[in-house]
This record gives sequence, structure tokens and C-alpha cells, in this order.
Amino acid sequence: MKDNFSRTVAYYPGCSVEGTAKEFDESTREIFRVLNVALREIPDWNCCGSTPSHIYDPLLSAAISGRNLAIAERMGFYEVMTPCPGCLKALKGSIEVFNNPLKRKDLLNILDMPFYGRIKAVSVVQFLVEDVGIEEIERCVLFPLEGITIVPYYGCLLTRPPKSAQFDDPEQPTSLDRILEAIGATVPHFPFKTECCGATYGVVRKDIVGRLTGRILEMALDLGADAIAVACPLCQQNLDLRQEQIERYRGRSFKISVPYITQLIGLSFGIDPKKLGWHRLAADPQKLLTRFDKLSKKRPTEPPTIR
Amino acid sequence: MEEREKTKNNTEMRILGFLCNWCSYGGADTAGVSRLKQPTDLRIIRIPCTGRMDPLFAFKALISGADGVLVSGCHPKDCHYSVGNLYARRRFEVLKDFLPFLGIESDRFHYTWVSASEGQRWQEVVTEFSRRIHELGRNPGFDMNTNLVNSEAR
Amino acid sequence: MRIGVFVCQCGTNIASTVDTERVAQEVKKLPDVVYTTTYMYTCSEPGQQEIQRAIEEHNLQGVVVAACSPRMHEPTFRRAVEKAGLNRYMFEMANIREHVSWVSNDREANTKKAIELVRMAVAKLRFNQPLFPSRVAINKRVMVIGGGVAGIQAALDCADAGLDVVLVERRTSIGGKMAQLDKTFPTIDCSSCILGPKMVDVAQKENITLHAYSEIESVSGYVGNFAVRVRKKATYVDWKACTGCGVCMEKCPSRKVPDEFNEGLSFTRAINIPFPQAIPKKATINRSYCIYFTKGKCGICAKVCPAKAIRYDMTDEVVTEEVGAIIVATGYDLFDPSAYGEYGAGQYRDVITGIQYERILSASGPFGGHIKRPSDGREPKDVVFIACVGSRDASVGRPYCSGVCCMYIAKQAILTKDHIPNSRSYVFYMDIRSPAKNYDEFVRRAQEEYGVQYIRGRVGKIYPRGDRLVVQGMDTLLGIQVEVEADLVVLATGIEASRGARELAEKLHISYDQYGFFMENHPKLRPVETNTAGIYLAGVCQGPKDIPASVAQGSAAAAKVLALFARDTIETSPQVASVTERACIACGKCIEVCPYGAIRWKELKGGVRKAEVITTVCQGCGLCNATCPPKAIQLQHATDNQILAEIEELCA
Amino acid sequence: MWSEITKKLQETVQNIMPQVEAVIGWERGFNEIRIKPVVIKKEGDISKLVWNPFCVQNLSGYLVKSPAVIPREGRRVAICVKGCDSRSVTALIQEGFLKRDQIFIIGIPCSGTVDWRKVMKRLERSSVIHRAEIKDGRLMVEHAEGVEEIPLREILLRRCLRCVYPNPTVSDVVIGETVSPHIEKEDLYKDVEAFERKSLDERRKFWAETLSRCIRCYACRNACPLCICQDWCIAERRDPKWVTQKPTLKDILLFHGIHALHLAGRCTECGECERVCPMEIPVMFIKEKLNETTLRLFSYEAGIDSNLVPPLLTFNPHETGI
Amino acid sequence: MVARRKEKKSQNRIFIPLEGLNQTLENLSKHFTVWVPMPSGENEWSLEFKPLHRGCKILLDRQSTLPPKKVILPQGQTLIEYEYKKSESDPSKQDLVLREVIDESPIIVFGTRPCDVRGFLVCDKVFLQGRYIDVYYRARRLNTLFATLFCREADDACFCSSVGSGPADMEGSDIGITPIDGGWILEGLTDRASEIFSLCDCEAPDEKQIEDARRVQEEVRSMRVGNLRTDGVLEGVKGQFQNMELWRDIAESCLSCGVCTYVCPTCYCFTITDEPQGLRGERLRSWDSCMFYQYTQEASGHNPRPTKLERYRNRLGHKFSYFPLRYSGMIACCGCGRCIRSCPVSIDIRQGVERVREAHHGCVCS
Repeated sequence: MKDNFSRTVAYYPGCSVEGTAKEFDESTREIFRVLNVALREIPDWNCCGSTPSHIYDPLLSAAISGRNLAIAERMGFYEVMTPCPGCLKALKGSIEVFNNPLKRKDLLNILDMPFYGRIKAVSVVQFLVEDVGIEEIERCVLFPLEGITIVPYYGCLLTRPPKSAQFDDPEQPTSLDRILEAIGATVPHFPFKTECCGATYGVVRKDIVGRLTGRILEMALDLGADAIAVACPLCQQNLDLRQEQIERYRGRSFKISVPYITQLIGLSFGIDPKKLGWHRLAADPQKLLTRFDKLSKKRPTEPPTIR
Repeated sequence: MEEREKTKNNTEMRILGFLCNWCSYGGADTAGVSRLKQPTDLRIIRIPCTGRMDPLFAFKALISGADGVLVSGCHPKDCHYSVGNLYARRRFEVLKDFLPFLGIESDRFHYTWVSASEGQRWQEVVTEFSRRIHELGRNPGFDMNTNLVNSEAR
Repeated sequence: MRIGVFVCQCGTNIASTVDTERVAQEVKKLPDVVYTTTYMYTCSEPGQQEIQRAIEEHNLQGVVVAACSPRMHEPTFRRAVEKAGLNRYMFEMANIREHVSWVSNDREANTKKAIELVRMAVAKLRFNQPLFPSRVAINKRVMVIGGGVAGIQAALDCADAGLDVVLVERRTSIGGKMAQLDKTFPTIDCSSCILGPKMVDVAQKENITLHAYSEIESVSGYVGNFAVRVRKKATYVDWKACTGCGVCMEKCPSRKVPDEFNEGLSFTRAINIPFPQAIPKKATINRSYCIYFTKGKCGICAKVCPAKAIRYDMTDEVVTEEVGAIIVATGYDLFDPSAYGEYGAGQYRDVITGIQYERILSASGPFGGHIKRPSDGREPKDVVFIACVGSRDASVGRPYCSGVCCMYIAKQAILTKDHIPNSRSYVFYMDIRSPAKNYDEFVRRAQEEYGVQYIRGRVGKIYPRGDRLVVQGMDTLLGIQVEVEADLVVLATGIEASRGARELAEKLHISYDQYGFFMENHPKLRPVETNTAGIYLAGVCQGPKDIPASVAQGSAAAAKVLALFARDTIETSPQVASVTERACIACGKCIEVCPYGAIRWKELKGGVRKAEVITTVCQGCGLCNATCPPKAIQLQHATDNQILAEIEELCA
Repeated sequence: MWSEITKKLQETVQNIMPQVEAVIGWERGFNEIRIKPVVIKKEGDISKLVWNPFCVQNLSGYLVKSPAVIPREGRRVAICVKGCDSRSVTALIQEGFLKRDQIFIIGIPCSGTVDWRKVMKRLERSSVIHRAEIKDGRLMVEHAEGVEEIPLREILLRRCLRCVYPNPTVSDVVIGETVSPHIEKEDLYKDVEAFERKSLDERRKFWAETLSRCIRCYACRNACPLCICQDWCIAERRDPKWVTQKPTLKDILLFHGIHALHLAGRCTECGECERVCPMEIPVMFIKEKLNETTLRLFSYEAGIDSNLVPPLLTFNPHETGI
Repeated sequence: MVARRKEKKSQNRIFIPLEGLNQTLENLSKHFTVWVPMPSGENEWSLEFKPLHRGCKILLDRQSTLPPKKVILPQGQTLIEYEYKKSESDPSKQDLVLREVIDESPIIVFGTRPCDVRGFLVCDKVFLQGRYIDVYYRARRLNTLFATLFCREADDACFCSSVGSGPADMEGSDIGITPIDGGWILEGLTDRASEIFSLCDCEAPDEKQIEDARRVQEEVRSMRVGNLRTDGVLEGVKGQFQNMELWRDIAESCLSCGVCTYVCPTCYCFTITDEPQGLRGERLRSWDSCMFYQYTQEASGHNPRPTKLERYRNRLGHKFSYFPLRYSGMIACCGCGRCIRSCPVSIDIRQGVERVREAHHGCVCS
């Protein structure tokens, strides 16, 4: 099985995609199959520790994520890919601690397993842009999303902080823009592409999320967007799941679909929306899907083999 | 006599310093003017620029019985002669790498950059280098001046 | 050699921690030492006389003074021995104060160290040779590189003093950045009204040769005798014939040429005179837009030119100017704000830079002095200024303050109110830096009289709302996030080193800092001198500064040149490299490494080549000496023998 | 095999002879296993030329060292080079001692040259050598006391056993088949690394013992094509006085230090210094270390690219960690 | 005991068994410095004469790379030690104190070959004849004895028989060594030999051993090593002095190194330098080589032998022409072949001599 793929990458799903963001995981796995990349899930992976662990003790956080990295290293990988930017930050944080000569010893002591720090953590988006390449994505498109206007929303962590992310322009990123253009969508300049969605304040301070997410949704609607493409489970949750809540808060109806970038790519690849988890989205995507069915024309070229 | 007793335990090492006239020699002066106390082992030779410093000077000193050689010049890109120290640092780096091959500790040769204003840095450099040389002890060298085995022979 | 050693007590500065008597007694045992003594203050007048007396009495041929740093008193003692008839290079100093008595209280160790330092000095002195300086005539012409206000000032001051001046300008007209400005702070007087007359002066002075649209190709020579090759770029117009009538410009069919002078806010023609007050007021063809050059046919300008000055076949010309001194006044460039993606410069047409706004405000600007938005030509009501765009921000590699932005923002805000009385101006700033005469008062006027709203904080994002822009930032005084809706946003872009500054510095053999600004010889005491004799700095090329400071520095540089030219010849140091010809193996390695181009080939008969030092160019760094494998090239006064003698004295 | 290449070599020289001033090659020496350099100036001498694994000398020095074989205006000098020798030629071009268009390079791929001392050691005595022949990787020596057969590998010069450039890197004509190197490039400095694993004391002792054999005949220096000071070497001169005449280890070490450091970043590892040493001192080993250093610090190998400047004759303002 | 020793004292031959060599020489080394040929390094082919030390490996089966020249003429020899004594009261006054360094300690060189000793016979002419006697050389020379092998190890480079010597030439040697099965027979050639034999503590050889030795000597005497003809070369060098094409032919490949001269038993050229250190110093005589440019460099800057061609001409000319002209025909070459063997570019001095003769006489008649 492995032999039929052009390459293999270690895959760290993270907790979110097992719960609220299942569709991110499903669509990721689907599109990479088309892109001929084998995802090897890190066996016995554990939670990245998320926000609580690094607030409590950065070293603990580094060790928790370090374990996942060490396992991947042991499997012989030099790169681990994760869909969740939160997990990404935790993984990168672990490598940063490893690279700090003052802390390395402590980290390795806690870890108590061989870890050489040569592995690199990347997001799904970064992997798509830098390893797979926009051209390769474009080559696999069967049904371009022609006539559909989509704004990209990057959130805070995908490209920032720049020192740790080392990917794209921190303030004016274009990677999602380029992917969307490659799959045929119309992509207007979206000024709020890196504005904060309010993150975890969705639980404790609904007003803040209402305001922050609200303006993002409003800007998208004002730009005539049919959908907002995201790449972060938490952002997606705020923009999608809380949309009704925010409608009440802002007194304005949005009804805008907020799919993951991978779901959109999958759509253009001609994968069954169900397999991509479109049905799991909270804001009903039917309007978008109908529009897609109506507008998209299959490319005349023969599709690459879909397994 | 008492003075002598005081220095006895702490035998001086033979340390040569090659300092560029424009930055480091001035830096050493600044340290002196500021009365920054330093170990007394170092003997300074003034050269116009670290670019003048032939690595062979250090090499000859180290095989002739010097316990340490310290070279200091202007910070890179601050060279009075614009590029002398940029050539020099390559040569020094090569020498540093070469010495252990012959059995001479790399640390016996050290190069650094100290500007004319960095008196305190100079104090630190001298103190640290002298400490390191004391730690290494006498340079066993190459049976320096005695003639070769079977001296009669040649 | 008969050597005398003088051990200075320096009052108690040396004597308190060094047994100077013992030093004098010990060094008496050294070879060639025939006289030693100690003295309370050797550098004093009687101390110097004592040296002179000893030289005569003991017939000394060389003198060692063990005292303070040679950086302090070497010149003093050299003069003293010279007065007694010794060559000044038959003298050495042992630094037993800064390097001995002041850095340790261990009297025994200090004394031993002092003895060894004197031994080393004696060992070196035994290899010293009398050296004699040579004198070279000074070519009393000066070159000024850069025709901005600093360069113009320097050129005029030199010309007024009667010097021949060569002024080289990269663009087609002199005037620099100041010519682009509308008004100047804090007086609000018209920039071109005060600069214009000076520019005209340059054109009219007979002793100023102006090379506009020219760049420095290479520099050789040394103080008093530089030869500078200047590339005069092809203008395709014979400037001797061109009268600046402007007919060609009127008739030129290529009308979509971004106007550089107007910072791209308007278009000009492929053949153009950059602005009405240009000096020289001559036309130049922009090859990349000219239809004749791009399509191969047109030739309208040639047809209409009444002076028949068009020359399509013109090529670059390189002229060599021989000068005795060079003033570098190459100015600066402005930071490219696209590094700040969140500000959308380039993305939103109504987000502009300070210099662009300057052109908008100018009566000779793209909109005739009426403030309009570049996007739709509408008059703005709310204008936001953002300070420190590319200044004081390490994340974009510009941690320094540009020094002028706070002031020009205040000026532009005031002018905005003058132009559009019912407008509102907002300034986002970090700190207000207005330290010069009448500066802070000026900023206060902007705030108090003109009602400009100053908001202390950084801007995080600019985004459009309808046809307006929302500037979202932080008010750090109130601790709240603020949003200001604006019609026009002006980014106060900072100053950065002129493009090409590093390359020019390398041609001139002067140093530059990490940002590309040229290095002065001393930040306080020699602010316009460089490390290379005969090359001086003026204006922003040395570091950010405003117009008054640039002008002052221009005059200062001119004063330095005049001081240099007050003499007919200059003395060159004999501490230079010298070639032992027969040992030279002609490997050329010295020529390759010499930072000054001071070594060249000399052809002997039979096609034999040897290296030859141009002593007046040589600066005495000794890099060649260290590089020469057979040590055929020796740096006088720091020869291998001298340094080896010092090493051996200590190690043997 | 060798006679074939010799024949081809002679044919090639025959063809180019009219255009060249002279041809620098090898001829038979005082016995079969001792070859010596020869300068062919007339057609009648072409038959002297030989090529076989006893052609040990690097001939490139004859192009530059006085009195060098210098072509008249418009003509060229032809030179035979092995892989290692070709790097010396490139290095000489690099440093401006030669112009590429002044020379005609006859490249000969080389699978290793023979150390005559190793042969003698196998014979275990000095003896008159009647015949020597190499076949199928073995040397057959017929001498006064009998016949000995030795695998070629066992008698190759140390330099050849660690050769990674057996094929000429620059040439106008190549004679013979391309051969593959004895070792991989990454193993080039494994001897250096192994030596560096010894303690400093051991290393110092090794050099003290080894160099104490040195008789300062300067053969290592004079055989080196890049030791360009020659008659003006500071090891021999009294002004400036770097080295004394005293027969102490210090002075010997200083000479070898001068030799090595002057070649830092320039040595092409042709191994001539070591081959010519009558006292069998591994002189090249010192330079191997310096080459390892310059390769690691500056990613530089001498005599590969004639456009590059040797690393110690230039600088890079941006390099860090140096 | 007494009688036996007496008997030994009078004996003129002793036998040293193979395994007894080191012990015998160690016995001698109590009274003499004993120099023997041994490998210059652990795994090296080259041999060098070095003072005997316990357990050293003595190799008599081949010619040494370096001749024993250095025993009498060290590579660097302190002739005088000097010191300036400064006056306590007036530092401008000083006295010079000199000390001559003359070494008269007794030496035996064991295992030389006829060519090695021949080298000293050549040097003797220079240092011990005529108006100027070299006291440093003489002191060592008079106190050194040579035990020389009947040489059976000639190779392609040897030509001792062509220069007035031969593998059995015992001139200048004090003891002859004949290798036989199981050991060596030592035979006294001068008065000094018997004194040495008495210190060796060895048995006298039996009849068979004496007979074996006689046969070996016979065989060696019958050997003719080398077929170089030297007639006419005396004038040849002079006649061809200006023929630079000839010298170019002979020495074009020369590297100007000093190998040939430093391995040569007859090359005695030296330089004298003062090596000061503060107020003390020494006057040093060290080997120099006529192959070096600096050897003939004059203070004026002029160099009479500017290229290797003139220098090689000098070496060959000196050995085969100038020296014999001066010292009644004695060729300053012992035919040991070391210069040929060790030359990095295999220059063959025999070939040079032949070329000179050929050029001078127009043909080679041999």
C-alpha cells in the first residue's frame, strides 16, 4: 500500500479533529489520498497539552508534545503534519525548547526516550503549499469552483508568531488565497484574514467573540463571499457553530458556510461531499453545494486516479 | 621577599597578546585608565591591524614556549583598514583548527574583537583567557631548545 | 646600537605598583643598552630635556621610554628625540602604566612584567631603521558626490572659497529629496523657494563642474591625489545643445511613464525634464518607455527639437576627474512600507507614503497643490498619519529612529488643515521626538492650534469600509482599542541608506554600518571625516538627520576640505609597506589582498615582474606583509624581524 | 595495457608536436621501477615517453619554477598529467602563474602509482632489478636474487590509496580509460579523523618523533608545485630571520609549519612532498589536516575551479561562526 | 682468566654470532659511543646511523639512506660559544668571552660500507690537508674507528668500483666485517682493532668460519660494481662549462632540493652562522648544499649560480673535475649511489658524467 504513494508523512491528528472538527480530519485524509501522499498516524499519540499545559509549565508542555515527536522520529520521519494550528504550536514549542541548550537536558530527562530534535512540524496548509505544491493541487482539480466567491480566513496561529511559524507573511499571508485560486474560486482581498476570532472566549466572554467573529462574518458578507475557508478547528467553531449566536448578538443574518480548506479542495477534486464531512457543518452548506453543482463543469482532461 | 611569596603559588604563564593599534590596544588602555584589575601574565605586542598578524607569529610563539597567544582586533566591519580583520579571522580559524593536530591545545590560541571603548570587555577577555591558560598549565611543547635525539648526530 | 632606556614613574601612577628603580637596573643588563634612568615625569618639559641631554652625552642611537600608552605620548617623545638629532623612528615605548601599574597591585608581578615589556621594546628597537616621510603635492580640486541639499551646500562653500568643484549627481537634476518637498518644518517656508536659488547658484558658478545623470565607476589614488572615474549615463539628448524648451516633452507620444519625481502619483513622458526648476534643465530620454527604442520607430522628438539635440545613438561615457578630496553626500532612500502587510500599502490606493503626500501638497505636484485622494480624486476629510513605519522596529530590521518623521507629520497635518479647513487629522505615534530649536513648539501648535488628534499607539490593521479606510489601532494612554475611519492614510516611512551606498563605500574604501550608513571617523569628535584621509561625509548618508543638520554638515565638510587644501603638500607616513625586490616571487598575492589598491606590478627588463608599493596610497595595515609567502614585502616599523624579536625576547 | 597507453601517448605527442614548444612527460630512469621526468623538444625523442604506474612525479612544477619550460609567443607547452597533477595545474592557473591557453594538457587517468620503497621493503634487501612488469593488478619483479610477485595495492603510494580524483579534472586530450577512485570522497579525511582521536600527548609525540628525522633537505618544499617561494623561502633566509640553523626540533617544526600554513587552502594533495622525502616523513598528512579544515570551514577544495580565489586570500563579511 | 684475556688481546679475529651482535656492541658502548645502522622509523625502509641503545634493531643487510657522515661532520655543530659580559659600573663597556667546543669522545661506527668510509677519505683532504687544519673535524676524526662490511648488497645505483674504490675496499677502516652463515667475522686492520676486540668479550672464529670468511671476501673482491668511465671527464667539464644546452639536458628536471648533497658521504659543504640569544650565543657550522640558490647568494645581490643548471654543473664538476684536479686525481665521489636512489626525479649522476664525456669527445666509447 505504502509503495503506491509518492511519499509518506507522519500525521498528528490532535483531539479536536476527533470531536468537533471530524470533517477536517476526514477531508484531509481524502485529499491526500488523491494527492498521492500517505499519512501515517503517529501510533499511540497523546494530547498536545493545548493551552492549559503551557500556561501551567512550558517544560511540561514541551515534554507532552515531545513524546509525539519522538515517536515520529523513531518511525524515521523528518516531518510531522497536523491539521490543528493549536497542536502545531505545541509541537513547534517542543522543538524550540529542545533547541535551547539550557533546557534541553531537562526536557530529555522528563521525556526519558531518545529524541534528536531533527523533526519539523508543519500545518496541513504549509505541507500543501511547500511540500505538495500549488501546481500539484491545480493538476488534481476535476471540478473547478468557478463562479464561487470564497474568502480565506487564516486566524492567528497559522502564520504567527513569525519566528515560530516560519511560514508565509505573518500579517498578509497568501497561501490559502493561492490554494483557493488554484481550485478555481474567486478570491477577493479579505482585510480580516488574520483578525482574531475570539478563540476560547467563546465560552467565557460571548460578547467578545460576538464582536470579533461578527465583524469577520460581516466583512465576508460585504465582500459577497459564498463561503469562508478556514484551517483551524477553533476558528471554524467560532465562525460556524456560533454563527446563530452571533446573528442574535449582531442582529444580522449571515447564513454563510464556513468549510475547511481541505473540504473545498476535496470538492474540486470531485470527492463525494459526504466523504468530506460537509454534512457536519453547522451553517447549512446546501446553498453553496447547490451553487457548486450548478456552476462547476468537469474539466475536459482525464482525472488522476482516485483510489 | 614577601611579594615574591605571594606570587609563588601562582606561577605566571607566558602569554602573548597581539593587539591592533586602533581598537584593542586602545581597549586595553581604556581598561587601564578605568583601573580594571587583570591577571599579570599577558605581554602585549602592538600591531597595526589583525590583518598584519601572520598566523605563523602565533605558531612560532607556541612552539617556542609561549603558554598562550591572544589576538584581538577591531570588531568585524569596524576594521580601521576596512577588511584586515576579515582576512585575519579566516587565518586564525584555520590555525585554531590546526594546532591540536600537532598536539597543541586549540585553546592556547584565542582571537577576539575588542573596541577601544570596551575596557570592561577587555578585562573580561584577559581574565578569562588567563584563567583558561592556567587551567591548561604549561605548554609542554616540542622539547624546545634541546637538540634532537642523538644531538651529536647533526 | 647604543640604546638609552628611560623608566617613567609618572608621579606615583607607575612607581606605586612598579619598582621603577629595579626595572632600570635590570634592563641595564640587556645587549646594546648603555644608559638607563628613572624619572618622575618623563613627558614633562624637563623630562624631555633629560632624554635629549642623555642622547648627546651618551651618544645614544635609540631610545626606549617605559611610561604610559604610546597612543598617549608617542608623538611627544618622537618629537623630543628628533629635536636631539635622532630619527623619530629610532624610538620605542613600553606601556607600563595602562597595561601594568594600573591593572594590578601586585608589585612583584608588575615589576617583572615591566622589565619584560622593556626587554621586548629594546629587542624591537634593535631592528628599527630610520624612516623618512615623503611629501606629495595636493591637487586642489574637490569632488562632491550627491547633489542634494548637503552636497549643494558643500559644493557652494568650496566654490565660494575659490576651489574647483566637481559635483556628481545620480539623477538628471540636482536638488535631491528636498526638491520634492512642499514646505519645510518648523518654519513652513517653501522648500523649492529656499533650495531653488542654491541650485541656480550651482549652475552659474564657473568653478563648479556638474555631472548630472552620472555615477561613480571607480576611485583610485589617495588623499591629495584621487582619480575618480565617472560614468555619464546616456541621456540621448545633447545637453550642450538642449535649451530646456520642453517642446519634445509636449509632443512625446509615450505618455504613460510613471513620474519618479512625483513618486508615481502621475505620469510623465518618455522624454522629460523632471521638474520645472531642474538643474540642469535638460531633457532625458527614458529608454524603457521611449517608442523609438522599444518599437524601433517614432523619432518625433528629434523632429520637433528646435536645437536638433536628440542623439539616439548616444552611449555612456566615462570621464576621469582628478581631485584632491571627496565629499560624499549621497543622501538616503525611503523605507518600502510593503513590509507591513497589515497596512495594505500598495493594496489600498489611499494608503500613501509621506513623500507622496509631500508631492500631493506641492503646487507643482500631481494635483496642482490640491489635496485629493489618489483613488477617486475626492478631497479627504479625515486623514490619518502613522508614525514610525520602518523606524524603531527591529522586526523589519530598522531599529533606529529616522529623526524627521515626527516633525514632517506635524507639518503635513498643519498643512492639511490649511488646505482643507474642515478636515480632521489623526496621528498614531510611539513617542514624539522634537528636540531641536522651535521643534517642540511646532508640534504643540499642530496639536493645540490645528487640533490634530495625537493618539499614542501602534496601528494594527487598515481595512476598507465602503470607499473609506478603517484604521484600527491601540490608544495606549487610554488602554483601549480605537478605530478611526479615514479618507486618506499617510505612512511616515522612515529613512534608510541610499540604494547603492554599500557599493559606493567599497569603491571609496570607507566603512559603513550594518544599515548601510557611512561611518564617520569618530562619532563625536570627527563627525564628517571618514577613516580614509581626504574623504568626508555630509548629510543623511552618514545617518538620519534633518535639513538644517545636513546643511551644517555640508559646510563642515567643506571647511575640512579647505583646511586640507590650505597646505600645498601633505606629509605621508613612512610606516608603509616596502618590497625587497629580489625576494619578490611575483605571486601577486599582496596585490590581491591590498584593501587600498596600493600595490601594483612593476615591469623590470626581461619581462620580469615585481610588486611595487605606491607609498602615498599605502595606509600601513600590513595585510600584504602577513600574506606574502617569502616575506618580500615588509611593513616598515612593524617588520617581521621587529615582531619576531619581541616574540623571541619573551619566548626564548 | 601500459604499453598500449604509452603507444597512444607517443602518437598523440607526434600529432601535436608541430604546435608545441615542448612536451613534459616521463621516461625510464636507472631501472624499470624508477621513472624520471623528461622534456621532449624534438620528434626524435618522442619514443622516450612512457606511461605506467611508476610515473610518480607531478610535472606541473616545471611549468612555473625557474628555469621553467616557457613557450614562445603563440605556442604552447604540452604537459602530461595524472588526476592529482591536473589539480595542481588548475591551482597554478587559479593563482595566475599560468595561462590556460599557454599549455596543452595531456590527461592520463591513473589507478595509482608505485612507492619504490615499498617494493624494496617487500624484496627485503637492496638488489639489482632486472625486470618489472605489472599485470592484472600484480607487480612481478625479477631481480638479482630471484622473482617476487606483489599485489599492486600493497605497494601503492599512500597518496594513491586515498585518491579521489584519479581522472584529470582539466585536459585537452585524455589518454586511457576513466578509472574509479580508490575511496569515497567522504572517507578522504578518515585518517585525519582517526589521528585526531588520539590524545594530544600522543599526537605531539608522534610529530616530535617523526619530524626529528627531518634533515631539512627541502625536497618536500621544492617538489611541491605550489610552494612558489622556492629560492626565497623564509625557512632558508636570514632576513627576515624566522628559522635558525640550529638543528632543533623547534626549527624543523617551524619549517614544516611554514610549509603547511603557506599551503593552507592551496594544497591539491598531489602528495609529492611525502613521496620525495628521503626520510619517509608523512609530510602530506599535515596538509591533509589543513585541507580538511578549509573544506569544513569554507567548503573549498584547491585546484578544482580555476575561477575561485583560495579561501585565505579572500574573505566573506557575512560569514558567521568564524 | 688472566691468561685467556691476554690471549684474546693478542687475537686479530673474533666471531660474533647473529644473536650476539647487540650484546657485543653494548659491551663496547661502555667505552665508546657506538653508532650502528638502524631503521629511521618503525616501519621505514630507510636506515640511519644512530648511537646504539638497548634493544635497538641493527640492520646490516642494506646500505643506509643517510651515510655516517654526521658522526664526524654533524648537521649542526657548535664551534664556539660566546658571551658578552657587561661591566657592572658602565653598561656601555663589555667583554667578550669565548669557549671553543671540541669533542674528543671516542666513537666506533659499526657496519659502515667501503663507500661510507671512502667519503671520509675525501673529506680528510679538505679538512686535514694543507695550511688550514680543521680542529673540530680532526678531533672527531682521530677519535673515531670504523668497522666496515665486505659489501655484497650492490644494486642498480651502486658504482663504487668506477671511482677508485670497490666493495672490498678497506682503506680507512679499522676493522673488516665479513658476513658468514650464523654471524660475522671481525678482522683487525689497524693497531686500534685489537684493543677493541679485547672489550668485545667474543670467541675467536674456528677454522671453518675463517675459511667461510675467506671465501666471502674472495667473492666480494672479485665483484666489479658499476661500469662508469671517468676518463676525460676532468677536461670535459672544463670544456663544456659554457655549454648550457648540455647542462640543461642533464639537469632540466632537477628540483634544486638538497637530497643528493645531504645523503652524499663526500659532500662536505657547510655554512657558518651566529645564533645569538641576548648576550650569549653560539657560532654554528651546519650542512649546506650547493644545490640551494641561497648557498651562493652574495651580499651584493649577485648570484654566480642563479639557476639549477649552474648549480648542478657545479656538483658534477666539483666531484669529477675540480676536486681531482686539486687533490691528485681523487674523485670526490664514492660511488655509493645514494644521490641516484634518493633523488625525487631519479637524476643519475653517472648519466651526467657520460653526457659530459660524450659531448666532449663526441662519442661514448664503452
